Amino acid sequence: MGHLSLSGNGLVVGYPGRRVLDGADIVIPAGGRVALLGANGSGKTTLLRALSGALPVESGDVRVDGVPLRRSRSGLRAHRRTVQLVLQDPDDQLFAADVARDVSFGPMNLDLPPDEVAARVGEALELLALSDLADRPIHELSFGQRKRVAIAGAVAMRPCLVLLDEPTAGLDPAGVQEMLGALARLEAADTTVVIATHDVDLALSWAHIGAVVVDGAVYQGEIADVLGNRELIARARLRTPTVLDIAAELGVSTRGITDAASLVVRLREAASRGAERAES
Amino acid sequence: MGHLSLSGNGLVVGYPGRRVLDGADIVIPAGGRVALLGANGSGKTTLLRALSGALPVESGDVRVDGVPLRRSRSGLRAHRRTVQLVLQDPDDQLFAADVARDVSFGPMNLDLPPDEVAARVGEALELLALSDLADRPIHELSFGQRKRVAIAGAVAMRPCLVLLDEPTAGLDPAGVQEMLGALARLEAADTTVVIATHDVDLALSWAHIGAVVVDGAVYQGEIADVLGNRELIARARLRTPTVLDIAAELGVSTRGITDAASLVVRLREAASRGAERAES
Amino acid sequence: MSGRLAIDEAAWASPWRTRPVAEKLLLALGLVACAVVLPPWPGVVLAGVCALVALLMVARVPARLLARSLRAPLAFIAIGSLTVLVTVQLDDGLSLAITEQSVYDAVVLAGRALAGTLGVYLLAATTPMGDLLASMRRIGVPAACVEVASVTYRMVFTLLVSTRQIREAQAARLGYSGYRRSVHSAGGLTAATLVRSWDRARRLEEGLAGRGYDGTLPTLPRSQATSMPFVLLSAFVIVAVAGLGAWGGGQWGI
Amino acid sequence: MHIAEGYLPVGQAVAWAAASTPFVVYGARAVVRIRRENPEATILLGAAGAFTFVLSAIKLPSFTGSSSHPTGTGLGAVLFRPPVMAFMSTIVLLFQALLLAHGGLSTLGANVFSMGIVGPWVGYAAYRAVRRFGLSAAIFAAMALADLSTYVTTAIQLALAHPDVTSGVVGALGKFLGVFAITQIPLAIAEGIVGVIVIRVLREV
Repeated sequence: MGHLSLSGNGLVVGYPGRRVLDGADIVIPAGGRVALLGANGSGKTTLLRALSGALPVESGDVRVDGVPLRRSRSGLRAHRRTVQLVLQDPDDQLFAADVARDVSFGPMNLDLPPDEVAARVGEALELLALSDLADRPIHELSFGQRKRVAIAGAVAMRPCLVLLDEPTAGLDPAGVQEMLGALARLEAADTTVVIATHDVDLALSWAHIGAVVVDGAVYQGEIADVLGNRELIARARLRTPTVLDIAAELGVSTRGITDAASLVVRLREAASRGAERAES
Repeated sequence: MGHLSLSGNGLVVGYPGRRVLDGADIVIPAGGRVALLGANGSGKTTLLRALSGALPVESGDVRVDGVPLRRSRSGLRAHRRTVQLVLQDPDDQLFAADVARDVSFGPMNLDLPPDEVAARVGEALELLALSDLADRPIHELSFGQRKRVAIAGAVAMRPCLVLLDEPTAGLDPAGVQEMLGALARLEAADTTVVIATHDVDLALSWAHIGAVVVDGAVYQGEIADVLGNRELIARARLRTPTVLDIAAELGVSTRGITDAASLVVRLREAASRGAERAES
Repeated sequence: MSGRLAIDEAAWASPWRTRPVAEKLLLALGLVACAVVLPPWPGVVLAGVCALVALLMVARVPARLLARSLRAPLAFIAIGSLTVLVTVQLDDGLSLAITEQSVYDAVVLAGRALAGTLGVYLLAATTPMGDLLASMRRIGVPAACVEVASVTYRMVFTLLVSTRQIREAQAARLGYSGYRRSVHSAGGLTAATLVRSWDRARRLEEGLAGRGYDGTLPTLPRSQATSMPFVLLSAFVIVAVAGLGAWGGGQWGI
Repeated sequence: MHIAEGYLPVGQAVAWAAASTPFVVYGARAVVRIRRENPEATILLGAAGAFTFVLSAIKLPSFTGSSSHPTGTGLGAVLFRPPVMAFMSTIVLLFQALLLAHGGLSTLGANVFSMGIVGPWVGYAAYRAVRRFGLSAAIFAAMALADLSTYVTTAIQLALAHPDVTSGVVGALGKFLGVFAITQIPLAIAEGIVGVIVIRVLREV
């Protein structure tokens, strides 16, 4: 592993009759937490697939550390060792009977010796808090566990970047916490994490950088700026995060607010300033 | 249609090796907005399936307006005309090539004359804002549209109650708004709506009554009381809704707070009281 | 990822979508029959041109879509015609040759196949499968068979999404690098697809129970008014192509 | 590989359709009977059809670098018996002709004969003959031979339709076997291996 930067430059991707991406630029800095935001059908998944090399682009290029992806056999092979994509529905990615076997699929394809494969599987399961479930059949797992198995399968390739499509969709609050814990461990293990989501509250609290997909283009910036841009958010069919909404309504600065706790701190400061002003 | 009450009394349901419901009681008053809350795997879906008659219970009974459901063929048939369940994944309920054909399936099974079937299909599509899509193939629809088609299929049976399993899961903010609009129209058409969800913020803003499934039992009460009960919420592996959390942290009363707007009103009141106090 | 098929999409979007199936069958199958039966010049060419004009100018199927979805059948037509083009001489050891007759045969074959394929395409790109299956029920195909086909149609699209995604996930983990691994991955993919199809069937069965599923899948039949001008014009086109083709074949037969 | 529209002379197209019809009607009757005895079968049979169709989205690698997809008729014949497969294959071939422009309508009878009748029956016979040597061997034989026999039948159909100018049907058969069936041998073996892997995975779940 080890962080690397990934960028898409002027990406054009179309299906017959429709251009999904029409000159999309995105930069994922090494180690940066990027949230890719957009409504369903906006092209988030298409962008992730283009960045992962799964989808050929009509024009534009994808670069890892500034080096353009070549779509030759060996070029794609190298890219896939660096960038791994995990789609939303785990059931459309898992195909083996049990957890360890599914996770070992990638390392086996790297022609590693058996003990190296086992080591990687163990490491990936550890990072995703799945070690206890290694021998369990996949169909017995919960939805949240299956999502983490799909990620473990990608992580076992030891990529520098993992792109996750809606990693928290369909998870209950405890499942979301477990997923966020796993993402934190991935980062600690020097893997750059990108998530695509339409959960604006989650994006605000987790990400440093936001990239909104609208009309085939990408608008990228600091997450608070992006999610605070009401015109952009409306065009993207998203909504303003609840805590930013409350702060704006109450007339306090939204800067630095990422979640309920930071909003509470800001409101307390405002209240104490108000009280001081009233006293003086 | 026309509102009717539905209740489950002492429901016990088990799969081999596990009791999912172990004496669950729930009352859905006619016309009441009930949110069934619980983590994934808590038994929400099992409870909905028992209430809809899809799942036989080991003991306990299900009553519509106080009359117990009989599990005979005719008893079940009558129950299904009253209570309709819509599952989380629309692809589990859609089988026909296009929207209108699929929605007509239920009324056709009621042996209604063709023009009555057509009328019901038209009405159900109207309520779910799908009239424009009547002749579209189901596989070209978005996930949110397919979810509404599945609900339309149930609504065309003209049930008194519809039970919806995670109606907003996987939808983007605009999709959630469309779904809530559809639910409001259903209520206006005298259909009692029950939703199962683990989205506590949504439950707080939409429901009047909350019913939390924990360890096979159901704890029911006013939605604000249920979601404000930290001990219960922790046991159910849920979380406190963001707005209640903020209110509690800031020391204002949580009573009557259902969403960001009502929290803002409460905080403004508190601020002006604070200012008055400081001035006096 | 999409579970869409280009011709299917064109059929649902077609301006002829609401025409009765029988009308479209008459025109399309009539042209197919002309392409198969008539002497090659000018009959087959006429049939092909009529199908092409009807497709692009009247039924307004996008030309790009037509070109793209004809790629696969064109490959088969090319290989087959090349095989006919090259003749094998056995008398004097084994040798390959191209003769005047084999060139003629190959060109005629390619022409018939192309014209016929365009005729089938005229039906396929204007008639959604749902309507076609409903009309089969009307001509007396048993309900059980039509309903099985109808479930097949719906499920093709849900399964296609799964299959394409699993394949992509395997490819991302280098499951298709090298022959041995590719066969192994294809096996895993086939098994996973089979399990998905069973699982989907079981869940659909449960999901439909609430609306009274008892093994049959009735839906509201739709009536579509027959358009006499369309029928007459179609009949005229086919008679004209057939007549001209038969007469012209006798006159200038080559 | 299905025979494209317009490829067969009228007489032969009709003859193949006539040869296939009794099998398909018998299969359709079997479907009606199965549903009468077991009402839930509608959806399961529909799913089986969808599975067979979707196999065309699964690419099998070949040594030559080109690729093909499994026909799946051997597996289908083992799971559902050949009579039902005759009917299911007809649906799938109709769908492939209309949704993928793969195959044709006048050639439907000929394609059903090779893919829906010869393939399943050969595959099923191979399965029964090899069954006592173990399930994997039986599935391998069923899938590989169903695949291969389908393509040999297609080559025969094409040779009958387009005899070689100088060497007649025999020469044409040589050509079409060369082009279609010989390249198919490694693919038939691959399909057999796929069948073995499928059975292994299914035993595990």
